[in-house]
Amino acid sequence: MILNPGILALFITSLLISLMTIYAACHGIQILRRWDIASGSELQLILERRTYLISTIVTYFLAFQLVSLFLFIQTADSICHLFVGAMCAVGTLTVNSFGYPTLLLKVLTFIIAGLWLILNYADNRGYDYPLIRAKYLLLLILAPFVLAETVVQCFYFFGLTPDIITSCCGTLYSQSARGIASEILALPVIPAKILFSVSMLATCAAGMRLFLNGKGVYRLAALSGITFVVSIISMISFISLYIYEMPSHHCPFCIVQKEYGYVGYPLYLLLLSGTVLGLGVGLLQPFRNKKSLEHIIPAIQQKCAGAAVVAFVLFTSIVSWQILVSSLKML
Amino acid sequence: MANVIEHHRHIIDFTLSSLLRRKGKNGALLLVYAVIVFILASVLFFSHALRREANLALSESPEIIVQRTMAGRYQTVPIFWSDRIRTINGVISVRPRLWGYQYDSVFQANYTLTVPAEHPPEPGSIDIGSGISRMRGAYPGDIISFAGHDGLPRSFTIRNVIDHESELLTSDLILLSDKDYRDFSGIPADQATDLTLRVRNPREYSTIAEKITRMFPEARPILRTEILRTYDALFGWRSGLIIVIFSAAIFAFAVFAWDKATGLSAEERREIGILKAVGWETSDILLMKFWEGIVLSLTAFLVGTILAYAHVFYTSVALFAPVLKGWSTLYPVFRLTPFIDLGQVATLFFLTVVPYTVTTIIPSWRAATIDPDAVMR
Amino acid sequence: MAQRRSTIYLGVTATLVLLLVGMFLYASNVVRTSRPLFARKTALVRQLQLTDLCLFTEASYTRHVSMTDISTPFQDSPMSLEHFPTGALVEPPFHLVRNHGQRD
Amino acid sequence: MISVRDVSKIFNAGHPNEFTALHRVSLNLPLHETTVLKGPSGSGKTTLLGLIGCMARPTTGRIFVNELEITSLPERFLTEIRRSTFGFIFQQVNLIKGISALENVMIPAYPTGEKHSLLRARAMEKLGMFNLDMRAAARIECLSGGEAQRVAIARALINNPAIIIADEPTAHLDSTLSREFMGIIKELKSEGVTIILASHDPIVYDSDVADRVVEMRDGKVIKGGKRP
Repeated sequence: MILNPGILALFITSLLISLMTIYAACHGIQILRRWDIASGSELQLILERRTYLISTIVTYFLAFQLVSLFLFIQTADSICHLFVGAMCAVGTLTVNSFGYPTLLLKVLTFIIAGLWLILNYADNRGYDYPLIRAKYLLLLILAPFVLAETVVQCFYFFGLTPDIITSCCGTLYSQSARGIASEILALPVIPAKILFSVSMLATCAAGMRLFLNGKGVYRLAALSGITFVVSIISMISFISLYIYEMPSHHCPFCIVQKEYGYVGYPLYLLLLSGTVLGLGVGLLQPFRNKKSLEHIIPAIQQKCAGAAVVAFVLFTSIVSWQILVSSLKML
Repeated sequence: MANVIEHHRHIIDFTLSSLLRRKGKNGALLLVYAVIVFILASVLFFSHALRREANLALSESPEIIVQRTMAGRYQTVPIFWSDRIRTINGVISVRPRLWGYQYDSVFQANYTLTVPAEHPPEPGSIDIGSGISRMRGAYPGDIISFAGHDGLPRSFTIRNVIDHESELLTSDLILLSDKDYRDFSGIPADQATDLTLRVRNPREYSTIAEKITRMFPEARPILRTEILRTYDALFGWRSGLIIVIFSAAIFAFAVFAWDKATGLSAEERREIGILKAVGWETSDILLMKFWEGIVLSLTAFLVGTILAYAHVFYTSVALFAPVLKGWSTLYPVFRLTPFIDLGQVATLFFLTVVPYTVTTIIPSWRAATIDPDAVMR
Repeated sequence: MAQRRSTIYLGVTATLVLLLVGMFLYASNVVRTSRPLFARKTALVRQLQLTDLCLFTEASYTRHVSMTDISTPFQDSPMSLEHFPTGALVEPPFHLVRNHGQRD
Repeated sequence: MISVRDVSKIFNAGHPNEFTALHRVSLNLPLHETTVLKGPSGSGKTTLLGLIGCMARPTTGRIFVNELEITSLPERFLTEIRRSTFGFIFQQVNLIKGISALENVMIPAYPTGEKHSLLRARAMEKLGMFNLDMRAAARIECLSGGEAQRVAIARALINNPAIIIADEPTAHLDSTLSREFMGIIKELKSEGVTIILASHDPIVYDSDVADRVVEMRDGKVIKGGKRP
């Protein structure tokens, strides 16, 4: 373990977040078991009040998780000098096998928490708590992931002993290396660009269609998910190259650095929010028939779809702009 | 949308007035909070700036330094080593380096005497660091004398004072010529303090180091990467530890915040009861508590961070100086280059705002769920 | 009419945030303009073959932190109190930790 | 029409200190009339007012306000209804100390997010109704008892409620102020506001403002009906 302020901060925060999540999940279980909307009993009143607490906790969680996601990358980047061969965050994350799982869990919990808040938003607009069961089941799904993230992150930090030879950007992404990263690199620039443009266009089209006439909900959700993955792949296989203006630096993390004008922050923020909103639209669809939400869900879906399209369009424009101003020219 | 903004502004209006009504308590909280942020931010900024400074400045240090040890202690290195080492593939140049310390019993200060690799002063003259110049009031043209290894004093004319801007590297240096230093220190002509190597390819550092130790088992090679890593970890160790120790203070602060948040006075409970009775919803009260947290945290955070910046980069950590100086009489006067990044601000946020917020979530919720008909009873 | 409290607060906070942002911009500007300064410093380091910052000058064995070895008392343990405060601030160099293990 | 059907309210159900505040109360209160709930303290008047005013939910039974069932609504909807439909005047003035009279009047409208200037103008207008516009900037602590009472009424009116609920409004007022208060009530009534008062003060229930006096005791309605 390295006593680095960033690591300590992440460590303390994930512990606090886990505690809060466990607390919320315990209340969630009680709500699932004892909920009875028809009852005027005091227990029911107490449970209803707890829903406020839980949604507050998840809201804060979402905000903290977002910051922690970026701090995690930032910290990994700042301590890479301690590891021989590590040139940036990629190197630090491969110091032991818990680095990437931690990052993945952070992204996953962020997305689930975002979806939870969308459900919560819809539920709060129905006069009879129509989504209460779905909401708290989702919370119970979220909780283990949050705990897993804390545990995996702990393992990762405790396993960080300085000066172990690690693979740096160059070797992780070299053509001969095995694993998911190299498969992505094996995807050449042109197919990656086509894939990226097609999925972005399809998603935005689906989003516009939903926004205008309320059709194609699942299509938008599925496309948002696909676009998220495709965008990350494209980030590694060609977007990053244009930003670094180097034909071989396939790193998805360095773009959050100052040298590149912090362009990574808006990019990832837009991508994440677009994805959460797009997926959220699909998540709401099964509840469309609830009587109290008949008119509410379509309106929310429309709003979410519109916002998702805006996020994706902005994301694409920033990417295109970066490609245009880049001094690197590729086909 | 305009409604939402106006809603928030109304709530901020009310939150501020309710904070102002309890000036003493909230003022104390804000002050303690800002001081905590200030100290933490100073530690973070200072150690980070120093680390970057060292990393940039020392990036041109000798790539490999070869020392000799005998019975586990330093010895001077025979110069013939350098010819042997030069034969190793990948080594561009090997240079004997001469340096050592000199204790000045009058000023109770330690000087570092070193022979520059390029442009050494002519025999009989020296260059001195600006720290020495300041301490002794010595300027170019003055004559300084030191007692050499044989106890006899030797006089030198000061040729130059090294520029103040590099004081963090050169404050206590005395530069002199090869001949003068050998005469002064008694190091024989076929010996040197250590050897410095230039190497073509960074990837070969460790193989070259290995070859050197095989060639001369008593050699001790130190790589530049190790030097840089040492400085990377410089203060890392203790700034982490300071934070661990300091977390006790943060914890105490969290307890204080918790206590303030849970220990609602009868007056506050009555107020929240009135608000709920006249039409505020639980989430409005939660919003009010959220803004209360934001007002306190954000203000403390911003004020603390900005003051810490001034403290570190304008006053050169005046408040920490006693700890850093220790017993040294020859302390450099330096102005750090402001290396700061968003990561530090995020770290600060996580170390201060998050614990505070987490401790206040449950108490705020408790306060927000007071029965609206409480005021009627 | 007096300003609303929220206006005053938001104004003050916006000013502070701007100050913080300005601080960042100013800092990055200083860093950019100090490139020649660092070029001079690295040239000096190269010329004088320096290895350490002149930060711990209280004793000869603390002066060159990266050059010390296992037999110099300061490096026995970073907690060694006889070298307070320097001993409490810096870690032993990595080559020592690697070759001889953690001592404390 | 506000109709209360078979409503009971039990506090601390299942505990040894269980207490039935209301016992199967049924009541119909037409709009645009003034009703006085009369009865000794502990008779359940305040609890009933709280239930009608959407402050709490009954243990059993249902309450309808304008044909809308309010008993099973979640708190956030109840609050919405409470804020837009009801204005409250409490036994104590229950004003928030340390801020001005004007702000106190504006507070109930804060969650609506109404534009500040409009809200302020309306609050001034309400204060003006009670000749308090000169005292708008004064802190609550500086107001006299009568002024504070009138500020509290102005606050109840800020959202232009259809129904005013007043719980023992004259309990802390002397006779002069009590009569003055009833004068204001009369004025409001003439504007078509529905008024529900709970009181055991003869000045209130004997006043000619009251269209209907409902007598309560031990959580039950014992006598109620329209005055001749």
